[in-house]
Amino acid sequence: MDPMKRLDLIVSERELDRLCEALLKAGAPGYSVLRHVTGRGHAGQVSEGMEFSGFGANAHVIVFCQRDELEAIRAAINPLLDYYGGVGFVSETNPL
Amino acid sequence: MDPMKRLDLIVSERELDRLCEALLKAGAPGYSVLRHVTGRGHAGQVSEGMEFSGFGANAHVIVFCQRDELEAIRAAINPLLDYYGGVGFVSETNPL
Amino acid sequence: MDPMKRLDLIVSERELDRLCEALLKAGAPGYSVLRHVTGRGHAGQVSEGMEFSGFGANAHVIVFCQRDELEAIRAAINPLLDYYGGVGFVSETNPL
Amino acid sequence: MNASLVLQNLLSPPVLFFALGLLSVALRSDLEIPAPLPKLFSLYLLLAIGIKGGMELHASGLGGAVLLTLLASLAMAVLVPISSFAVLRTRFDTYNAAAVAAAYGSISAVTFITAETFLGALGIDFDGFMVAALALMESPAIIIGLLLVRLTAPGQPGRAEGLRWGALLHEAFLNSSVLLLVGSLLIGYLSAAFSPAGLNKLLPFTEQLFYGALSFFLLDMGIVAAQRLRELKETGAFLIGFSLLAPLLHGAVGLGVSLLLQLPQGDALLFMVLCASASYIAVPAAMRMTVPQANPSLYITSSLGLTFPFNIVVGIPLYMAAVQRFIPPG
Amino acid sequence: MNASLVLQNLLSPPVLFFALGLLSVALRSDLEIPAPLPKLFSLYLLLAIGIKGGMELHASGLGGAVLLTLLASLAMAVLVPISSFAVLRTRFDTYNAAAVAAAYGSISAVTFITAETFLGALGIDFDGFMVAALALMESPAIIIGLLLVRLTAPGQPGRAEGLRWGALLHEAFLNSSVLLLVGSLLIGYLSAAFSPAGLNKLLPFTEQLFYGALSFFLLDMGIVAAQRLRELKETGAFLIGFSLLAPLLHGAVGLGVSLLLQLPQGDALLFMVLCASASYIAVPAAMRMTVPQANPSLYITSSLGLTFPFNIVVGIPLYMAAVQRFIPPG
Amino acid sequence: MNASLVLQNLLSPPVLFFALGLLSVALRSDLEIPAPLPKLFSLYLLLAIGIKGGMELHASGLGGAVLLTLLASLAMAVLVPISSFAVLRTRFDTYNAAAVAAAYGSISAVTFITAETFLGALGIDFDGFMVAALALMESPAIIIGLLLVRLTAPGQPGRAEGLRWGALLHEAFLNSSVLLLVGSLLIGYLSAAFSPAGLNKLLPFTEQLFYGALSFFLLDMGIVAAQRLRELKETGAFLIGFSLLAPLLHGAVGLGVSLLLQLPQGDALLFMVLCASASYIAVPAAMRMTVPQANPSLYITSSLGLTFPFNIVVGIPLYMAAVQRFIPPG
Ligand SMILES: Nc1ncnc2c1ncn2[C@@H]1O[C@H](COP(=O)(O)O)[C@@H](O)[C@H]1O
Ligand SMILES: Nc1ncnc2c1ncn2[C@@H]1O[C@H](COP(=O)(O)O)[C@@H](O)[C@H]1O
Ligand SMILES: Nc1ncnc2c1ncn2[C@@H]1O[C@H](COP(=O)(O)O)[C@@H](O)[C@H]1O
Ligand code: NA
Ligand code: NA
Ligand code: NA
Repeated sequence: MDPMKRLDLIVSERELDRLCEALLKAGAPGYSVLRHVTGRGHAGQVSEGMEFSGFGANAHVIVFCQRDELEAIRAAINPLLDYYGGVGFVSETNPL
Repeated sequence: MDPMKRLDLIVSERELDRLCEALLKAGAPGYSVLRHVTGRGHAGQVSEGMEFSGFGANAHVIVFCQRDELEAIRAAINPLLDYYGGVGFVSETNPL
Repeated sequence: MDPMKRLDLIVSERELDRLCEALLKAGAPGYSVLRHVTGRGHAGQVSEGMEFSGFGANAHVIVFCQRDELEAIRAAINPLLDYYGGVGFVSETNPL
Repeated sequence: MNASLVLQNLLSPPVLFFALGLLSVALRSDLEIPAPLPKLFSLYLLLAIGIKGGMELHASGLGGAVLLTLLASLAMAVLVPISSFAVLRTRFDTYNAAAVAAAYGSISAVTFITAETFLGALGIDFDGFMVAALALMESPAIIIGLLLVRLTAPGQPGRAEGLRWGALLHEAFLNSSVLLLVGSLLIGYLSAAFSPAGLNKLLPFTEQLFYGALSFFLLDMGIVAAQRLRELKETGAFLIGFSLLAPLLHGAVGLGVSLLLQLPQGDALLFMVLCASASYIAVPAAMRMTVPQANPSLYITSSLGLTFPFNIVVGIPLYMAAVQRFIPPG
Repeated sequence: MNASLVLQNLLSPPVLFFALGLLSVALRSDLEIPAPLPKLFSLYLLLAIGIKGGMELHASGLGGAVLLTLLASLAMAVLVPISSFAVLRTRFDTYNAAAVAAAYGSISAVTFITAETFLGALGIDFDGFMVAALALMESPAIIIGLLLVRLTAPGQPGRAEGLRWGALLHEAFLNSSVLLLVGSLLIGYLSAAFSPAGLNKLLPFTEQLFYGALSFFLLDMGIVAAQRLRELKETGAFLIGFSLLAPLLHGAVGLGVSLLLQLPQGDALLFMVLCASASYIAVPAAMRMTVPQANPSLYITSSLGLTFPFNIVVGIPLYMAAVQRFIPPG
Repeated sequence: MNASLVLQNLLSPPVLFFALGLLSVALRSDLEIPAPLPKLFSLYLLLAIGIKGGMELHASGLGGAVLLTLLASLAMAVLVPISSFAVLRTRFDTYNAAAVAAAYGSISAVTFITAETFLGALGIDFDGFMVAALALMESPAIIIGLLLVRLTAPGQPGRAEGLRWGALLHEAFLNSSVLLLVGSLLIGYLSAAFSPAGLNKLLPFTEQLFYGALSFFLLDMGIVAAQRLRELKETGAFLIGFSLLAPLLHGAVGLGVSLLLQLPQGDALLFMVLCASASYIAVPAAMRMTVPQANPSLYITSSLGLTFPFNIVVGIPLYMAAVQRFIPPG
C-alpha cells in the first residue's frame, strides 16, 4: 500500500473540541485522542492538578492520513496551534 | 544499532486482551498499552461515556520490534483488525 | 523547516520525575507525558493494579527536538534506562 | 392515568438529576462526570442492591411464589429476545436484529433501582427475591442473541466454534455486573445469617448513601443518554418506534404474568420494569465481542438513548398506574 | 481582632487538612489525589450546597431583602473586575489585566463553603438565598473581562466576532459549575416543594458527608495551591501584593454593602467572602479559551496560590471579627 | 483453636468481599475496580484510621504503657527485617533478600484495619495509640533494607551516595501513606482538643462509611492479590514457604512481647498483626526506586499474593485464638 502520513498534535484539553472539528472539516479520515497528557513547552509546565476546575491538562491527537490529505489539514490546524499554542509534527508511516 | 520497526495499533478496549495475546504468540518482544483513547474512524465516534458499562473506549498499543519480527506480527494482527475494526500502522525507528 | 527527531521513552512512573529532570538538564526543548501505560517487557507484565500503592504503571514520554539536541539527551537518558529499565527509541519527524 | 404519580416521579431528586443531565447536553454545557467516576457509582449501586436483596431473601426465605416468579423471569428473558428478533428482522440484517433483540431481552439495573425508590416513596413493599429475578434476567438474552445469529446467519465463519461457546457462556454468566450482583446477593444472605453485626455496620454505606448515589449516577446517565440521542438519525424511524413501543408491550405482558402469579403490587411493578427495560451494560459489551458485525450505535442508542429515558420518566409511573388499576393493594 | 476566632478556624479539620496539603508539597512528599478524584469532590460539593440552598430558599421564600442582596451581588460582580482592571492595567498588558480582573470579580465556591462550615461551628445562621448570590456572582466577570479586552486591546483580531460572543455567553452561563450549582438549587427547591420524602432520603448523602468531603477536597486544594506557589517568581511582587490586598479591600466594601442592606451576621460574612474571593474554576477555564493571549500562570497563581489560602486561613476569621464588630448578633 | 472465630471472620462482609475478588480472578471474570478508584479507598482508609487514632490518643493520653509499646514496635521494625534477611539470603542475592526482608519488616495497614473491625465485631476494646505504632512501624524497614544492601552487596555503584541517602530518608519518612496517616493522626488529636464540634461533623464521614469502604477496598485487594498469585511459578517454593511461615513466626514473637508488656487482648492482637503483616505499599514503592536490582515480582507476590490473604483469611482469627489462650480478657 502507499506510504501515508502520521500527525501528532499536542494541545490543551480546552481546545480539543475545536481541533477535532477542524480536523474533520479539513478532511481527516479519522483521529485518535489521548487526554490527561502533562508536559512542558513554551508556556511552561502543564499538570493535571487543575483538572477538577475544568482547566484540564493537554491532549495528544493522532491522525493517520494520505499524503494528499495533509495539505488541507495543515492549513486548518497551524493557525489554531499559532493562536492557542501547542505543537504539531508529521512523520512517514505505512499501513500494517 | 540496526533500524527497527514501530507498530501503532488502535482497537476497541474490548478486544485488547485478544490483541495482546496474539502479539505475544506472534513473537513481539514487548508492547505498551494506553487505554481511554477516544476517536473517530469508519465505525463512527468512540467516547469514554460508556466506560461504566464495560463497553469501554479504544486502546493504543505500541510495539517496537526487529524488522524480521514484523511479518509474523502482521500475519497475526491484520485478521483481528479486519474482523473487529481498528487501525494498524508501521514506521521506521531506531533504538536511542 | 528542518527535519527533527522524535523520542519515545517508556519507563516506570516511579522514575518519571527523575527522567523529566534529566531531559530538561540535557536541553530538551519540551516534553509530553502520558501516564497509566501498561505493558510487557524484559521485566515482565506491568499493570495498573498496584496504582493505589504508589507503585504505579509505566509512563510514555515524547520529546520532539532538533537533530543537534539529540546527542546530549541520549547521553543523559541511556544510563537511566540501563539502570532502571525501560525502552527508548528515536524516529524522524517534521514540524507540521 | 394518575397524574400525581407522574408528577411524584418527575419531581423526585433522582429523576430531576437525570433531567439535568439531559438538559446539560441539550444546552451544550461542558458538564461531565469523567471516567471512571460513573463506574464507581455503578459498582456501588450493584453492590448495594445485592446486599439489600440478600438480606431480604434471608428474612423472607424461599417460598413457593419465589420459585414461580424466578421461572417466569427466566421465561421472559428467553421469549422477549426471540419475539423481538422476529419483529426486528423485518428491517435489519441478522446481526443487528439479534443484537438489538438481546438488549431488550435483558434488563436495566438502574431502571429497576429507580422503580424500587419510587415504590419506597409511595410506601409500597416489595420482596427481596426480586433482586434475584433481576440477576437471573441479565444473561440469558446474550445466549439467545448468539444462538439466533448462529441459526439464521448465512454462511457463519467457521472459526473455533467450540472455543467461542466457552467464551460466550463465560461472557454471559461471569461478566462483571452479573458477578458483582450475584456475589453481593450471596454476601448479603450469608452475613445476614452468620454475621448480623457485620452486616449492620455495612448498612450506613449501602443504605444511607444509596439515594444520593443513584441521583448522582442518573445525572451521568442523563448526559450519556442525551449524547446517544444525537445519533438518532442513524437509528431510523422503525427502531425509534420499536424503542418506545417494546417497553409498553413487554410491560403489559409482564403485568399479565404478574396477575397469573398473583404477585403483590410492589413485585408486579418490578417485574413489569424488568420486562420493559433493555440492557445497555452487559449485553452491548457482550455483543461487541461476539457479534462484531452488528452496529453498536443501533443497539446502544435504542436501549440507552430511548428506552431508558422513556422508562425512567414516563414508564415507571405508567406501569404503576396499571398495577394499581389491576392489582388490589397488599 | 478576636484571636480565638482565628484559632477556631485554624484548628478545624478542613483547614488542618488544607495545611497538610500545603505541608506535603513543602516537604516534597509524593502525596497526591490523582485525577479525577478531586473532580468527584468538587462536583459533590457543588451539588450538595445547591440542594441545601434550594431547600432553604423554599423554606424562607423570596422576600424583599433577597432581591436587594442579589442585586448587590450582581453589582459587585460587575464593579470589582472593572476597578481591578484599572489597577492591574498599570503593570500588565490588557490581556493579563483583564484575565486577572475577571478572576477577582468572580467567586470561589470552596471559600464560600468553608465560611459556611465556619458559621456552622460558631452556631450562627445564614440564609439559603446566599447560595443564589454565589451562583449569580460566578459568571458576570467573565463577560466583563472579555468586554475589557475588546474595548481596550489595540487592533483586536477580527475573526468571527459574532460567533465568539455566542461562545462567550455560553461559556459564562452554561459552564459546568454554574449549571450544576443552579441545577441543584432548582432541584433542591422543587423537591422540597413536591417531593419532601425524596429530599429526605437525599440528605444523608448531601449533609452527613459534606464536612468530610470538604476536608478531603481541601487536602487536595492545599496540594494544588502549594504547587502554584512554586511559580511565584513569575508572578512578581506587584501581583503578590494585589492578591493579598484585593480580598481585604473587596471584603471591606462587602461589609459596607452588608451594613447598608442590614444583612444579619451570617449573611454578611458570606457576602464579604463572595466579594473577597477569586475564581480558579470557571474564570480560568473561560479565559484560557477566550483570551489565550493572557498567561494562565498569572491568573491562576494569584487566585489559587495566594488569595485562596489567604482567605481560608486568615481571611474568614478576620472578616468574621469585622462582622462581629459592626453588626449586632441576630 | 476456636472454630467459631474462624467462621466469624470468614463470614464477615469485608472478608467475603475479599473472597469475591479472589474468585472473580479465578473465574476469569472481567470485574475490575479501575484506577484511581482503589486509591480513593486507600486514601480514605488511612485518613479515617488516622482521625480515629488521634481522637482516641487524645482521650486516653500518653501513659507509660504507650511509650513501651511504641518502643517495642520500633524494635520489631528493626529486628524483623534483619532476621528475615539472614534467612532469605540463603537462597536469594543481596538485592532480592533485602527487598523481601524490608517488606516483612514493615506493616500492612489494611490487615491492621481488618483486625480492628474483627475486634469490633467481638466487642473487644483496643487503644488508640496502636495507630501510632502502625505509623511508627511503616518506615524503619525501608532504611534497614537499604543498609543491608549497602553493607553486604559486592562493589556498590558509587554514584552520588550522599544524595541517595537524602532521597532514601525522604522516601522512608515522607512517603504519601506515612504522611497521610501521621497527618490525620495529628489532625484527629488537634481537633479533638480544640475543635470538638468540627470533629463531630467529620465522624459520619470517617466512621459510618468505614466498614463499607473497607469492604469495597478488599474486593479490589482480592482481585489484585489473585492476579499476583498467577506469578507464583516465578516465586519458587522457598519464598512461598517463607510467605506463610514468617507471619506465624513474627506473630508468635509479637505475642511474646505482648505478654511481657502485659498488653490487653485487643492491643495484643493488633501488635501481633503488625508484626505478622508485610508491606505492599510503602516498601515496594521505595524498593523500586532505591534497589532497582531486586525483582518486584518477588517482593510483591510474596507480601501481597500470599502473606496478605493468609493474614486476612486465616491469620487474624488464629492470632486471636492465641491471644485468648494466653491473655485473660480485660
Ligand atoms: N485515520 C485515523 N487516524 C487516527 N486514528 C484513527 C483513524 N481511523 C481510525 N482511528 C482510530 O481507530 C478507531 C477504530 O477505527 P475504525 O475501526 O475505523 O472505527 C477509531 O475510533 C479511532 O480511534
Ligand atoms: N518491544 C517493546 N515494545 C513496546 N513497549 C515495550 C517494549 N519493551 C518494553 N516496553 C515497555 O517498556 C516497559 C519497560 O520495559 P522493560 O524494562 O523491558 O520491562 C514495559 O513494561 C513496556 O511498557
Ligand atoms: N518539544 C516538545 N516535545 C514534546 N512535547 C512538547 C514539546 N513542546 C511542547 N510540547 C507539548 O505541547 C504542550 C504545549 O506546548 P507549548 O504551547 O509550547 O507550551 C506542552 O505542554 C507539551 O505537552
Ligand atoms: Na427486558
Ligand atoms: Na470576588
Ligand atoms: Na511486619
